[in-house]
Amino acid sequence: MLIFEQSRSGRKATAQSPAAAADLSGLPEAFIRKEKPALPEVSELQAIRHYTNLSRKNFSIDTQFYPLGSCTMKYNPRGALAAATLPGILNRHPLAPESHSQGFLSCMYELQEMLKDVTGMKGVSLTPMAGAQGEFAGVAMIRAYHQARNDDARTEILVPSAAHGTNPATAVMCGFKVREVPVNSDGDVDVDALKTLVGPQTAGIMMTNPSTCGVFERQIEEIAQVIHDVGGLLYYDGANLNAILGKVKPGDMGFDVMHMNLHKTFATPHGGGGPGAGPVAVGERLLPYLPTPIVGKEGSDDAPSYRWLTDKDIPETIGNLSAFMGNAGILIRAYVYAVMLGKGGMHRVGEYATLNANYMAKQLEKAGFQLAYPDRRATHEFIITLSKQTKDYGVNAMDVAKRLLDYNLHAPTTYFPLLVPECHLIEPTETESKEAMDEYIAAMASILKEAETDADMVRGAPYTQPVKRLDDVKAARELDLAWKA
Amino acid sequence: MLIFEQSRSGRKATAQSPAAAADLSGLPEAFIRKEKPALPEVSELQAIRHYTNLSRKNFSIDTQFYPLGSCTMKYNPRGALAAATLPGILNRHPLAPESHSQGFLSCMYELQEMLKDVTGMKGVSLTPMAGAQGEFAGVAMIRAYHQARNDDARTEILVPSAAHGTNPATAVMCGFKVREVPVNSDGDVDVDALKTLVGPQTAGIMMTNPSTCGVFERQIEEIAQVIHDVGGLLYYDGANLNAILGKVKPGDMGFDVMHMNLHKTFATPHGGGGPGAGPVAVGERLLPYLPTPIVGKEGSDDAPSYRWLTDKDIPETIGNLSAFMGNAGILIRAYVYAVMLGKGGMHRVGEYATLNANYMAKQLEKAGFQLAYPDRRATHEFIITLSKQTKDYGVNAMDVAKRLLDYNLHAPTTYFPLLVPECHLIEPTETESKEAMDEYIAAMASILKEAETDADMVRGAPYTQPVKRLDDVKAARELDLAWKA
Amino acid sequence: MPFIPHTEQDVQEMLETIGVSSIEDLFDEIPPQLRAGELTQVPEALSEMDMMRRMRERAAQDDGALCFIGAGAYEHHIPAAVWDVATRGEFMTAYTPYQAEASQGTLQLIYEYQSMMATLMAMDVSNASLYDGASGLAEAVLMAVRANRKSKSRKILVPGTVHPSYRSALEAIVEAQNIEIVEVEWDQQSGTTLLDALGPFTGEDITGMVIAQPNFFGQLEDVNALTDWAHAQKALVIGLVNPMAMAVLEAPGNWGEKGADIAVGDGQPLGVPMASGGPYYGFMCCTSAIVRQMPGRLIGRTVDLDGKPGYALTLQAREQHIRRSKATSNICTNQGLAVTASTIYMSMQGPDGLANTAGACYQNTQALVEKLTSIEGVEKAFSGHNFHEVALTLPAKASAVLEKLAEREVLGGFDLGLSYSSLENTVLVCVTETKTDSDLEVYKLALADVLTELNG
Amino acid sequence: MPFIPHTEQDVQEMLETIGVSSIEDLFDEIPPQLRAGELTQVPEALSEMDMMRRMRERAAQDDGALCFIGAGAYEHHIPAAVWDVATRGEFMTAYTPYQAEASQGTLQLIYEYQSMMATLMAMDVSNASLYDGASGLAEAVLMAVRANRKSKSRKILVPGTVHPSYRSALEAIVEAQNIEIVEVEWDQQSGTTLLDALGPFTGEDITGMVIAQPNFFGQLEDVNALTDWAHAQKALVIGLVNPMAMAVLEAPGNWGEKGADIAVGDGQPLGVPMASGGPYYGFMCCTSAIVRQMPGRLIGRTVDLDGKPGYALTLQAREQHIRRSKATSNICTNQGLAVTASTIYMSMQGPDGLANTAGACYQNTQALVEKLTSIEGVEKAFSGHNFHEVALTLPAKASAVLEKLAEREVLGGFDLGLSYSSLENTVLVCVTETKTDSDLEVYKLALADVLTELNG
Repeated sequence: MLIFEQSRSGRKATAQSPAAAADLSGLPEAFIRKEKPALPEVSELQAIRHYTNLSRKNFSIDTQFYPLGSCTMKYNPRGALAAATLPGILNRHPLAPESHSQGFLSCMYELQEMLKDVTGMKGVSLTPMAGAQGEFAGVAMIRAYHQARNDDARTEILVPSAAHGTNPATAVMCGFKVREVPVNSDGDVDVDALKTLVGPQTAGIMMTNPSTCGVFERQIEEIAQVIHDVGGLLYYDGANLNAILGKVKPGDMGFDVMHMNLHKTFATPHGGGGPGAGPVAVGERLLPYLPTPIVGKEGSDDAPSYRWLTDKDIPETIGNLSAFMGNAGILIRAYVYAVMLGKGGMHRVGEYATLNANYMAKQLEKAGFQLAYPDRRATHEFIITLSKQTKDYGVNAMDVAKRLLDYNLHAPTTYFPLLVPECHLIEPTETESKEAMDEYIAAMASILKEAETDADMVRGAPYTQPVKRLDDVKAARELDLAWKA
Repeated sequence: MLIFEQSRSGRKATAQSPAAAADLSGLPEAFIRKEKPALPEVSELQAIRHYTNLSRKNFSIDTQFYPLGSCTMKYNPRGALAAATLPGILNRHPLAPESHSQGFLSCMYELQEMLKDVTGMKGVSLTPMAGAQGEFAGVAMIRAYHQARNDDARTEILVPSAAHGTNPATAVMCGFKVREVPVNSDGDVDVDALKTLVGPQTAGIMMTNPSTCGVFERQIEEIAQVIHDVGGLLYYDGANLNAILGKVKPGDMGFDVMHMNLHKTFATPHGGGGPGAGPVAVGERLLPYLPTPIVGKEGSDDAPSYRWLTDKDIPETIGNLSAFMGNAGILIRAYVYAVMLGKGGMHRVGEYATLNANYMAKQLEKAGFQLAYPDRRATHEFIITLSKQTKDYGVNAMDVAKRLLDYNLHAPTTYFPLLVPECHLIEPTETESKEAMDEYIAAMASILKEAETDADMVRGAPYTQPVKRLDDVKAARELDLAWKA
Repeated sequence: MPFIPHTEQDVQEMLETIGVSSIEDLFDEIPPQLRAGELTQVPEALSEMDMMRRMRERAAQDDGALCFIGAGAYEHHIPAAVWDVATRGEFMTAYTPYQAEASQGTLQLIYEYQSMMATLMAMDVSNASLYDGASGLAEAVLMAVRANRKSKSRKILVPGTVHPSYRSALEAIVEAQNIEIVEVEWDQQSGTTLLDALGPFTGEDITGMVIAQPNFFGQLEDVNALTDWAHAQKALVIGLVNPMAMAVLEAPGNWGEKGADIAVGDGQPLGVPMASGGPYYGFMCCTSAIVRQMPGRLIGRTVDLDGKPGYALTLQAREQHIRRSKATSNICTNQGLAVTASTIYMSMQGPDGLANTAGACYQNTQALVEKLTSIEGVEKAFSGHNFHEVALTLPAKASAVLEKLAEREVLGGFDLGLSYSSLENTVLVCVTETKTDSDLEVYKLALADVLTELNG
Repeated sequence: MPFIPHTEQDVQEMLETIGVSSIEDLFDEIPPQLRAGELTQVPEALSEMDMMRRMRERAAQDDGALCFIGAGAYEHHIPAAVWDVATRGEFMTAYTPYQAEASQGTLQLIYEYQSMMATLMAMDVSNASLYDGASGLAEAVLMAVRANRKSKSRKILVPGTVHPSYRSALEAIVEAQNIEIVEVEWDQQSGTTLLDALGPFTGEDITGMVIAQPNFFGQLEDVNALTDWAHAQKALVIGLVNPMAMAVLEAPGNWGEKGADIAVGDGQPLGVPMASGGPYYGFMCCTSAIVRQMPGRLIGRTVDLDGKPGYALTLQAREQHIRRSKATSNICTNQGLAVTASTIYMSMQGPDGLANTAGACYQNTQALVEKLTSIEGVEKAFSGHNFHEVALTLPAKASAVLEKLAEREVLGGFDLGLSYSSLENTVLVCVTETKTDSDLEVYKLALADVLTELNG
């Protein structure tokens, strides 16, 4: 039942707004709203009951194993929530004077420094509000770099075929043409093909490493050489940074610019699809173009003072991408996470994420599933392909994913990357226990049996959720996007 | 699965305790624990996931209509939680000096004053930690009163047969004998019988008004007269205060002492069975015996200062009933509730609680259910008896209660009061909407149909809960109260 | 090992299963020269207790002043219930509802959000939200360019009364798209956009026009006239509004003869804390006619195999994960949790509560204006009407006054001189329903005191 | 109408159904002379916003000092997750699990709590909790009297080293039960209970004896010897302990040859905030032999109709709602929510975490003792060993010193002179894991300063 269907005219959560209507007679009639918005009119209890019960219709990290590949669904420490909701942090106005911001600014400055360290980069701007905005900022900086050198012929961005959809979409938003680079059957980029694609038109390449194939791109140094040799720059999509956190720094691989998904690698909550944060980090060459604002430090280490750096300090900046400084509350959570992990914990993230993925890959292979890259080490995630099951039993990757829900397990990412047919991209993350993974492996083995003996049942899954499979075609054809009284 | 079954030796929620074991070598071996307690060893995520999922196996006010009679399951404002968890309140040590306690003490003083006003009493002590401890304090004061007058013959406490079980249990804890007073078929006390039971042995009477029969005791003034005439005192069990809040004051009915259940009338959360708070209020005669501590006010209204009153101020006090001042955090919530209700809201509680109960009673009667007291007004709660259904279909009060769970509605109180056979005691409270009640009424009508057509099905209910009906006999016979490795 | 559950035994068993002897072996495909050394800028781990103590100390440093700054972020009362429910693990730690059957909570909630936002803006449809108001404005401009196919100019008019940071974010985001952003001059007397200023553009091919209500100065624009003018040029109208104000001010869908085509703005006032600037969310509504050009997620109501109503992501074919380089935007999330809070907030306010809250903001602002203008030399900078922000001209440089006010724990507003060189003696002051009479008095006394100090 | 959902139309429809014309009519059975007039001490309603503002101001009044008071309530770090989960609506707003099928969450949690508490105390069983430690002690004494059927004396030995407020609450609660509470003298040198002091009682009919560990002075009692002595008198032993300390100190179940019969105490140190004194909870464990004499709720594991494990209230026949005047106690609730928090707390500490936390308390206390006793005239009041509280003798009246320390925002401890006339120069100081070296230094400097001021 929708909240609107519980609405009754005149009902109100009385304690939550001024009791009396204000005197608006000072305002001319022309400005005044004539018809009330049809917002629900419910009691406080009704609102709480409704939304509490809605929440119970979700799977989440806090309630289920959620190995959604490429999304890094790791534990979101509650301590980070507690810190981010301290009144002095939660209620700070974004334009509060620096005299009333030193506590906040010191956290942001330290976060910048830590992110520089783990990425091996020279400068960081925290402002992008999501990974995709970080990508935008990064490619916009590449554009600004070439423009500043009057290198106007660089109109192309290269993107491996396995890339996240945001990569080509971002390149287009930044005014570039996109050229796809093929990927070999072992998951690595086809370097020979790459060489034929580069030239004076090459502005840069956008890559993820480990790639979305769940393997580490072994020729990364050669690729960097190829791109740099023709005058292009390398963009690192930080979506998979969790795989190598503490083990390899993108700056050391030759990347010039990157973004991080703090809601992945730094464990800030995914929130049902945002908000996240997508800071950008750059090497020397792109420092002048970082988006604003950035936090600067002045004074001695004993008595530091912090201030905003703006376009007055960074005149060649690509500019500001939001009204203020971005998703500060998410950045605070990421800062807290980094502080609680510390140096040692940071080194272990990539190690245990990798251990978990390789363990699951091996066990699923033993259980009869086919790995997409059986000869490669898994990184923090890996891919199985259900082509055989699709062919043999008519049970495809989506059917198995839906059936997992009946086992109280969230499905992995399905049908991505596009180049692997009928695939599951599985990412357990380092915070999951062996038992949780064993339960998943057992469920997959059980579903495989079900597929053999009762394929129809599997195809009809799920059966235990608030709804059965939904009619997506109807949703798109008969668009119903808003409730009407 | 139990949390213990997820435990693995050496696993730890590392961020939550000092990393290193302390040096205890200064302590002699004899004091040191030899064998570790078998507490679970789990990760932070495992703990959160486990307990989050456990919570999802509960019905609660926040998720379901919960018309448990005599328990006043009304909305627990989240604002009260927010206030009670402000750091200055949550972290205050109970023995903090008064110089560091004025904020807290001012709230407690104002709560005392408000409770005096709504009860029509002369003094309040907030210290009892639950209704039953409030009862204990009240009867102990009655005892102290008679003792102080050397009136040693008063060994009996009268209790109507409809009373809560705590009433006789409390009287016994205070050293009294209990005599039951019969209740008429209209739910009122049999005053003629009462007259035959009183005498110089009568220490007092414990009553609820409205009674547990869900009706207002109309002869209360005559009863007060009878008891007072023989030198006894009247105890008011505040369990049903919600019915008359703002409409009738127990002090005006002739009661000398009472407790309140703040977790009922003042909307503090029930917490899965406590903590609550059970302040006591007294008339003039019992003022010297109030349990300590109490908050006193000094200085002018413009510049008040507050301090603890202890046995130095109240030398005849029955003493302290807890280590400190009782359930302060609950008292803060009750204070906040009273402040948000205000004078006007306080008057409306009893009105709308009564409106809701009478509406439900009438509708259930129309739906074919038999009211226990059809000729009486319902108060904030009312009773139906399912004797007919038990006889006709073999579907008893418990079966119907269990079946309600399948309709996603919490069952009412069953088999209480004891004097009405196969009864449901139903208390909707003022915070429930007409639609919530209509849903319940419809469910009851539907269950009635089911009883007629498929009694076995109803007797097997519930079917939709985490477990089916449990084997209580086995639970008691083969006691398993603690997990063993 | 914070947040890592592995025991030594777990690790051994897992390594055996994999068939390697150490975790290190799992990194054998990585060229050894790429392996990172020790981190130097990440200190040793703090326990949660030590971390909280540090954060409490830092938070306290910034806390305690009375805040009269608005300028795009607004201090409103947020019912305790809102975030209590929004931070339930099932909302907070879920991801994008790709598995619709296991995400009906989030999906239905967003459908309700879309419904609320559409009715609040008096528009047909809403998306599931964008990052924030400023980037949302940029997306609205890109959308207008896509949607207004008849216009070839890719020219967007943006009044100078639009939030300066929104304008610069807009420039930064659409920079590479070959779009011409044309600033429309504002009237110094009224602090609004006059039809006169649009004269030069009449009859031109204009793709779209942004109209802010209230505008950055808190002033009310003549939205009806501006909308009708823009429509007369066949431009699409993008209404940029404060959603709280829309409880009492006419909503974009009802502006002029035909109503705005797109409504956009920052949802922060609806239950989202100021939190140093984010996370907020950008809302975006539009007419049905152009919904397929809308960026961002959309949730639609549909039915399941049994015909039971359910909710799902829809029109995903517009999005980057399907369309890749041909997507309407590179955006691949919404601001789910902020929207969750806003939806609960709106449900607890209802139409009357929201109107009362907005009305209290208006009333309190007028009360402060009255108090402050009683001080010699303090005047309203503009004629006309305002909502809950007001530009006040001071007898001193705004920057100096604000600094001195801050020393007195009053954050007195935004220095308009930072964005408008003609306004260096002008502050933009905001008063919401959170301020009491005595707060206003505190401001007045502090300001009088500061002005005396500065001007002798 | 705060929290009342009724619209005017709802009310009319409901009144019509009932067949009356006004709500007032529903009160027609109440004698008119009893009807209350207007309330005079309840002010007009505040909105949540105004209420929160008031409460923030009042909370701030009491906030900010460094707290070294223990004396029965202890400041420990509570993981953020604990109350985040415990205050989920399903835990916080449920009631007593009377409908077991719809309360398996609370029931299983309490079963786990009972299991944790039993292992922590090294006892067979635990109940679901009582109100607090002090009233729990009274219930333990009543239980001992019921359980020790062979003893006719109803005499309970209670050392003077037991918390004074616990002793007075015990007196108040068992007052009418014809039980003789006999105070055992304590040794002024060691601050503990010596076997010597028990000499006079040897051979007498003693029903039970209370043994505190650590005792009120923070000193460690020779629990093994005391337990064995009591058992030799056929008395039941009630161990009164700080549960946090039991992570490192020997638990009651292992005291002496046979172990204590009952363990009781306050559960507050295990994840429950100090909150001005409550709600806390009293835990109670005992041997299997006497479980049927245990007061309070018990949750048992059983099976459902399908044989699936489930949890239910059990042995309810002991309780007041069944037994009425013959119940073991009048108690009819536990402290469910506090126990919920404690269970989550213990699960996140585990045996090692809890031991490390307890150990840090011990270590920090020793460090403070070292610091403070370096001040002229400050000395440990007692020989022997202590856990995380320590009695320090000062060269001035404790009350005066504490007052001056409080002016310096240091809450320096509990004035033992309030409860022990011989100790008016002695403070009881507590240090937990929450204190840093610099906190200890702050205390030391403040104390030195105060003593200089007081003693010239």
